Amino acid sequence: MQFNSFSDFIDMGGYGFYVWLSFGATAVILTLLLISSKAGHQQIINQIAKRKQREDKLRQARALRKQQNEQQSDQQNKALNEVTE
Amino acid sequence: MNTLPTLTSTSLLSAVNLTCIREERLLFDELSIDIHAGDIVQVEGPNGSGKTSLLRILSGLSQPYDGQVQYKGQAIHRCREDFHENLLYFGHLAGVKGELTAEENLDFNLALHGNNSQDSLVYLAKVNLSGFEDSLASHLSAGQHRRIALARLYQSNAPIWILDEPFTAIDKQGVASLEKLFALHAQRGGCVILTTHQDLITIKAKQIKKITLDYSFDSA
Amino acid sequence: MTLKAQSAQETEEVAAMNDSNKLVHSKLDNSTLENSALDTYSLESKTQPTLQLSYRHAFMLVLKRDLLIAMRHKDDIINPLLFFVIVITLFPLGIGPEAQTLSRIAPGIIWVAALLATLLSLDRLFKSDHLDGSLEQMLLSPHPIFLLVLAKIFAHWLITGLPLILIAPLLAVLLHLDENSYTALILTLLLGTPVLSLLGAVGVALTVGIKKGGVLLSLLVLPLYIPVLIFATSAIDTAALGLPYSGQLAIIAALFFGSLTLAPFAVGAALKVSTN
Amino acid sequence: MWKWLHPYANPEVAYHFTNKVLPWLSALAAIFLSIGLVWALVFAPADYQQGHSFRIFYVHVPAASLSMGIYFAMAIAAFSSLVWQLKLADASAAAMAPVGAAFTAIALITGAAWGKPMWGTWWIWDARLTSELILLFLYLGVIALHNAFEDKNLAGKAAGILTLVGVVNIPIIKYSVDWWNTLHQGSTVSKLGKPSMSLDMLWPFIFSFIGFSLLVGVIICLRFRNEILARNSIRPWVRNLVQEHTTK
Repeated sequence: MQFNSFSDFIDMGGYGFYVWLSFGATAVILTLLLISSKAGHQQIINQIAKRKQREDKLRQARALRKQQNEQQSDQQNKALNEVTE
Repeated sequence: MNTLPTLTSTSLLSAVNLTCIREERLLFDELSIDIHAGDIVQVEGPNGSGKTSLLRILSGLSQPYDGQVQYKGQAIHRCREDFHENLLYFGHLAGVKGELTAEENLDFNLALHGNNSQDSLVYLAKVNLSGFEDSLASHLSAGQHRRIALARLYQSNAPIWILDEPFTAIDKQGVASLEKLFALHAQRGGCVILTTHQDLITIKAKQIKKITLDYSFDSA
Repeated sequence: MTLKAQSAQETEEVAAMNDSNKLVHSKLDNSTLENSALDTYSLESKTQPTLQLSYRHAFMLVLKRDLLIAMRHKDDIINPLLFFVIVITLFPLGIGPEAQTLSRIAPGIIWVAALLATLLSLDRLFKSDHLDGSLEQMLLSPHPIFLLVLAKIFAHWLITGLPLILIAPLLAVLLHLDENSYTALILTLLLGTPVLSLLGAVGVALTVGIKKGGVLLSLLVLPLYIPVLIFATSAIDTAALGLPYSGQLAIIAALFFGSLTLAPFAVGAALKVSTN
Repeated sequence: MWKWLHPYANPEVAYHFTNKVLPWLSALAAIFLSIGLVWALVFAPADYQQGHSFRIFYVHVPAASLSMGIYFAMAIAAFSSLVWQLKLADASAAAMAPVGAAFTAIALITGAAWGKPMWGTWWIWDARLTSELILLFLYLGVIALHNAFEDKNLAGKAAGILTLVGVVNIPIIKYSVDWWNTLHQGSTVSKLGKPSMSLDMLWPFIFSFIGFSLLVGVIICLRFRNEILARNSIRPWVRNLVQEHTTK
């Protein structure tokens, strides 16, 4: 133990400001980096989920359109058949 | 070399299990194509389906996410110079410099690809640019730019032609003569891979191989 | 023997085809198509033995083209030069006209201005070629990419680096550069500006596909310029003291040869990525 | 070696492997860092010349050497990504750049904070600080280039080339800056000399150094995981994973 009291520890023999600035800045930068990296995981998962939803919607729309087209052509065929008959 | 009979049996250009991802979209997955001498291949698909991407990958301009393009059974990045000597690629951009005249542009393009550039005036005439030889390309229209670039086709000795929308901004007569050229090229033992929005008129449908790209969201 | 047989076959075929084409094409066609077929053969058989020669040919081809384009587009030569001159005249206005101060900082000013002027002109190295598609065509040519890249960089240096060197002594007069330093200034610029073009080319090649690549380019390239700046200014300073500065020159020369051998390959790889 | 490495070259395997390793790595990092830093702050003796300000050394030096080390690791990853087309190496290089930049920034800040009591000024064009500043520029360039491309794979390749160009240049820059510094050095500047470290200073240093290195490992693993997901977003296994996470 190099310090007699807590205030001694904070003071760091007159260098307190510089020492705590260094350690504080390091802690802040690393914590921010750690948090953002950790949060990035959920962010990316959300992004992919969103894209998946969008794609699902598009696929549905496309399937629907296909169906409608088929129905239309069916009807047209029927009409044609009726006419020729 | 174009008409080597052995070439017709093996494939000239082949794609092996190509996967292409653009802007985190899967354009095509595990696509395999074999293109032989004498083939005219038309790549079809709606806008954004990856036609251009496929052609760029086949020409070696883009790298696929996965898979390989082979020239005569060899990966193209292993035989780059040999492959490029036998390739003519024509993309969306004509590759014509505005600061140079039509003739200078064609001469440079021909010389760059190791072709003889002596008769460039004749080829310019063929794409209806006679009279414009000495005008700066910046004074010419977009269609004329494309025609300057296309003039290269008439002098190319490369068997593989990869053409992305060659008919854009080309008039009817030009399209017809280009189609003739493609047929001739295929007959001589070359192959043509192209995308186009309009159907080929003079070439019979039987002769054309079609590759249809349809972007599907299924990711397997 | 087989070659002969093939060529005979080919000409026959071509002739046959020409018959069918006659309706569309003019008379010229027959002869030219035949020509092209013959050319095909002569070219194929030539490729191997003339490979060495064609390297030089390709280099000269691209060099000539780029110089021709620059000659028709003189702003590209003049604007960076004007920039160089104006930046240098700003310094005395900002610092004060004392000859002593100016001569003390002259080497630094000239070199920093040269760095910035080069940076400004770098954009034209690949940008327009990329935009109109001629870059793709160059990458698809059968010639090695590093060779074409080297030709383009050399052209760029001739267009932008060389004029800087020619005008630098004049500006040195304005800044009261020490009389002993003039040769050092010219020599460092002569060896240093090619390094700037070579390293800069890597940066441009990386950013050419990006829409707002200009600012990014300076962020990428300027840190790489630091060694050149340090050794060049120190050589000029040393010369002002009347001391030998061959050591610094040797280092700049080493930087030059190092970047000359490595940069074209990096540029080639970067261009492939950018046109992807 | 390739046979052994091969299964880890599969993104899915690599993802799950990092997930498994992470808790252990984090625990180790926490243990080493807390021991090292408490020792450095409380128990390590003060330097007889610099007093308690010497405690900054326990952060500054690990940060400075790690900032260099991460760049070299990034260059190795970039090299293997460009030469052997290893997509995972590409992802790991992308994961490393911000971490390296953060440590460079820490080295600069702590260097300045140490310099103020020692030299009487926040910034001095000391050779080591200057090279550290240039290293920060190099990192920022790599990150900016990475962000400028929309396609992650292209971004990785471009940033990889820049990293390699940078790694060739770093020794040259460092040498030139050292040389420049000795040339222009005034007499008042006292370099932060290498103090003869006694054992009771060395041990806390070793602990905090290992602690910081492990922390770097943890952050890189976290980011590496994200990069893998982002690069494989269309793969079924990622889709299933996303399904699991969102339905929870």
